[in-house]
Amino acid sequence: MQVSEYKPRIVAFCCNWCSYAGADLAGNNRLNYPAEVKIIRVPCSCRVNPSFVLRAFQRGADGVIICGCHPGDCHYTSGNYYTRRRMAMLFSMLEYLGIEKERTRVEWVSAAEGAKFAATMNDFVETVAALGENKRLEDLRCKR
Amino acid sequence: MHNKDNVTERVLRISGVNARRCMKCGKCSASCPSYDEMEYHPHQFVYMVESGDVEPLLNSRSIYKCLTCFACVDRCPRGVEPVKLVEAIRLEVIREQGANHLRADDVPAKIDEDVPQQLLVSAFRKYAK
Amino acid sequence: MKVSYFPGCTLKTTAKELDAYTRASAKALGVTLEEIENWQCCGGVFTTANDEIATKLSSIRALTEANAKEQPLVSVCSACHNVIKQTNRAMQTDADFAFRVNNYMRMQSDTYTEYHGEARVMHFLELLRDEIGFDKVAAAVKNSLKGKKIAAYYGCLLLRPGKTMQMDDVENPRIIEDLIRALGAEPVIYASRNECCGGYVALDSPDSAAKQSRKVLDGAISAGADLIVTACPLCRYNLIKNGKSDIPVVYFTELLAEALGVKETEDAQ
Amino acid sequence: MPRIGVFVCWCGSNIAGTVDVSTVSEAVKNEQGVVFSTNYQYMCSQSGQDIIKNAIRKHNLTGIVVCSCSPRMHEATFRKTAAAAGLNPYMVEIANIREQCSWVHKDMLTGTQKAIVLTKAAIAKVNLNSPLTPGESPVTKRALVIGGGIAGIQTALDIADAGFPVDIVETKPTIGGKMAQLDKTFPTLDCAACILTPKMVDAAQNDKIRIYSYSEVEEVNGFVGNFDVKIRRKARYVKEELCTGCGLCTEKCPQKKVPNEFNMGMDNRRAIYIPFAQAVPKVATIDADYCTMLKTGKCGVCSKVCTAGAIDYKQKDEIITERYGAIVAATGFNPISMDKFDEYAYSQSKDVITSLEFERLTNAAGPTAGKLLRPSDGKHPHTVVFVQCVGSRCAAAEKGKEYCSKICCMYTAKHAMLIRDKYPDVEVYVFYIDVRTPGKNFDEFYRRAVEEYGVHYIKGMVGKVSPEGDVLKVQASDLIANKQLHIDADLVVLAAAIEPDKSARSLATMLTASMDTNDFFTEAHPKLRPVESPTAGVFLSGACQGPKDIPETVSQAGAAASKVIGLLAKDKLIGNPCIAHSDEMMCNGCSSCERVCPYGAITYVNKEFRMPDRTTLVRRVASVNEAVCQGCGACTVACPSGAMDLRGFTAQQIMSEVDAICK
Repeated sequence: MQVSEYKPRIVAFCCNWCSYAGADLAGNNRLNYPAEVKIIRVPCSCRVNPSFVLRAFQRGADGVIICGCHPGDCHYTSGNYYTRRRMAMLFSMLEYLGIEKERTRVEWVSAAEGAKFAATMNDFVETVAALGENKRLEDLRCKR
Repeated sequence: MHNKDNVTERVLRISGVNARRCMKCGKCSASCPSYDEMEYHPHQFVYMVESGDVEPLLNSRSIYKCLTCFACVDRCPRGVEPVKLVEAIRLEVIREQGANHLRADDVPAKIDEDVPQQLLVSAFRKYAK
Repeated sequence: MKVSYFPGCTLKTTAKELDAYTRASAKALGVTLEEIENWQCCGGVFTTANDEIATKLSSIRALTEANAKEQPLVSVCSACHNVIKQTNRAMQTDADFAFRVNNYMRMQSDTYTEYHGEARVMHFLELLRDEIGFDKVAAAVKNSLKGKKIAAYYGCLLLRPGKTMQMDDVENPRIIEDLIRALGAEPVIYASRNECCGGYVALDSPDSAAKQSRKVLDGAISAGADLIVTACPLCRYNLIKNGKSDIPVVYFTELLAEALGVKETEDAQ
Repeated sequence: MPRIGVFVCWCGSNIAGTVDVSTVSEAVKNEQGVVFSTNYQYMCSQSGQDIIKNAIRKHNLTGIVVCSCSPRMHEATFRKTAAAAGLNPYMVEIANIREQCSWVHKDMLTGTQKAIVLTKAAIAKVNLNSPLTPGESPVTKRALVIGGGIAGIQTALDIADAGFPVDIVETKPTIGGKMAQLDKTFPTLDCAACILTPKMVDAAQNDKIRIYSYSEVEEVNGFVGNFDVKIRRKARYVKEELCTGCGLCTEKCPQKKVPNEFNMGMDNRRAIYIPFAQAVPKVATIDADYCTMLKTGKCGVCSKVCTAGAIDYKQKDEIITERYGAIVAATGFNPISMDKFDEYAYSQSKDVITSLEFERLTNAAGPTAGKLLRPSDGKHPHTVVFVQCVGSRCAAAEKGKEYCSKICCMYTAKHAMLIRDKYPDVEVYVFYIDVRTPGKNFDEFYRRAVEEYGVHYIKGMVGKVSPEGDVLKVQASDLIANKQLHIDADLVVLAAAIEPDKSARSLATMLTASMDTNDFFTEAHPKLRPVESPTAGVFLSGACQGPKDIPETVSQAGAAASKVIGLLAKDKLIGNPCIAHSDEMMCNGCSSCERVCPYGAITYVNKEFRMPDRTTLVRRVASVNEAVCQGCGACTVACPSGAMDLRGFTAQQIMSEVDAICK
């Protein structure tokens, strides 16, 4: 019971062309997912600087997910490939620092995949909730 | 029951062949000089291994007909290397079932005085453990 | 130049002349063949199964010895060359295989140094073409073979698998033809020159091997050849056995020795 | 100090049903910068927009947050509203509290809390917004089409038809490309020349079209709307404006042994030549590699016979520079070399030919005047074997191509049908892996070859072709019958895979257009922008983008033309202001950004900086071409010094959103 009480803080970066539209579609279809997921719109997943992810953890996020167009479908041709490589490196570094790899994720969600967006978020929130709070990187000086 | 999956798996592993790459064009069989000697042809080896149906191959004389000439390897457009499957299946029979296809006792009757060493060592390597 | 030399079992028995003519020709062309010490039989055929270690160790021993001497490893028998070259390639490309081989070899000898296919493996034909040069060979010819129409027979082992052997275009080779030209004779091109002679199947199903050999023989004969040359004792055996006396089949080194004028010398005996 | 207004929309009950809108507008009142906050039933309605406009004016707002539906829905609307009230439209941020809040949560408390957080994030961001103005650049109203095959011709005709001038650059002495070499076309069997040559003439006669034949693009600078292109007009040693195309020189030239590339080398031409009768421009060209006069200075026959005085042995290459608003790549394809497939004996027998050679062999204007004769001995063949997929669908990159060449199934059916139609005595075999005929009337066409013309289609590949005497022994698989077949053929035709023209790679480098691993040009989006390159102002037409047949090429050519027309119709280009920008003081000139930019929008310039001690220092710094940058942001992350940032989505802005969400 205690696990379900706890509400993790999730930051979701969504690219404007595919995943943000996919999230909109989830809304259009009234597909529920937890309110803990807050979306930040970026033009392309490759705009997500690893420092944004670090910042989120520093400020107390419990999980960070980056959503982009499927490989080959990037609006900017190759942005999601950069994302994939950059985040693979970042995530392994984070794991080394003690941030469980389940707290970070890159997913490809197209503008047509409202259902996938909702399912992904449900799954991600559940996974992160099971891990409990992220205390490893949280900077208590930033806490209000 | 004979564990078919294990055999298939072993054949795939020791051959190092990815049978799924096959696009069923038949160029291996079109290139095979021993085609007419075989009951199962090179493309069938690939297909049967891919679908896990190795049993008939283990019991077929076709595995002793392959000349290991590598024509199927060089001409396959997908890099499947059927000869390696034939070899792996033959080894499966020789190793696992101990069924040597060639016995030393039978050799003298088969040879003449000109037979090069090479023929004997090759044949033993191919047909016996 | 000095090279390591792997003769192979057949060259010490039924194919003594292949060995002798090779040595005589090499000497005439200024190449010293240093025979690998205590070489062991290559096994005749390369086993493609990647879990076979023991059958490939004789090649490894020869390769590491040549490598230690910083010499290319030269053989003249197609089968030996094929087995050694394929083994060397496996050492270069299959890390798992190389790991296991190196472990095994280390157990055998304290002085063994890790090997990953560094040695250069050459067929005697490649030595003639790439190191000596066919132009130099041509210049050294004493008895030109002018007027002879000769069919080169490659068989399968010299050329295939092409990715590994890298001797020549697998489907349209020319290295032996170029040698034939260098010796003053006329090469005869026919389609079955890179088809298998029937190989080791000759023991198990002589009939099917005979069919293969016949195809080669008929191809060469109908193309107008007076003579077939080959590099492989098994090819020669199969062709002679199934060719009756339709056409002579000789080793290319015999031809070479003849043209260089060393065939009757002491070196070739 | 920012003065921010917050406008929370009810969207009827769409938002207000799950989000307590007044709580939201109340809760953010004390956020940094907020001076005004309200809610209303329909913010996007006229009266809702009036509320926003009035508040902007009344409260001197410097930024607004509209809490409403998705920005993909109404961001443009509210930006216009802001602009109407005198606020820079990029000072508007949207908090998406409908699609991403009220519609996905059921519970009022949850919805309201989340809406508050989303609003706070938007407020945090808008605090850091700065007014943005889209850049403008002029458009040169002239297009360049590179490649004069059917793709290039059609593109040029369509652009010219819309009234814009267009130049075609073709490396060969004539336009026409591969289609000019074809005999009949599938699936209708109309003659290629009959439908192509009128188009070539149209192009030549159109006063909007200039044809630079025997010319190559040498250098491309600039960007969308303003490309400066250097074109090398190769010396053809014939004055184009004087030559009448009478052809007398090509008959009198004593050098008769030049392989005729138009006939795939199956016959010879002279050293001075006109590629074919309908060539455009119909002008002779001297082949410098073969011309005795050019090589030794002794001959001059062509000059003597030319009554127009058009021969000029002293002609030199000429470089011209032109400015274009748009560039279309239409560089086409070639069959791959058959060197690596000698199991089919292409290099061993003259009677093993490629399909393109076969086209010439059946063409009435070809080396045999259209009669089906074996190249080796000129005899009539009785058995013809076609081999499909030679080099196509081949995983070994050093030999062939992994892709399907797409056109071979259909042209082989055509060839087989043409033979059986003219020579019913000839047996025709087609060896195939799969017959791929998706296309209008395509499968019907293939079935006709089988059912009406009696072509033997055999599933299986050919393993080896052995030339023996004057027959070609074909050893092949019949996979359905599970047999190995041995056929004595008189002629073997190989359906060679096709590959992009070799010139495409250097052209792509000049254009900073991207290519795939096979050297086909990459489209901006594989589904939605198939005729645009990711590089703005560069468009793709025909087989340079991927294997294509004629109908597809023509429709793509038209599509590329319409995109070009759309661009040239503009007087100026208005850019997206949300693009990358480099802080020159921070840039260390490392080139990381340049390497990741998919558009080639970043260049490096040497710039002089005034130092605090009044000395000057020249440093290499990144410079973003605002007309080319599309604003993806890849460079911002690649930049190690933090100099590169993305306007509208700055690192500061995004981090402020992160902070607001994590509070």
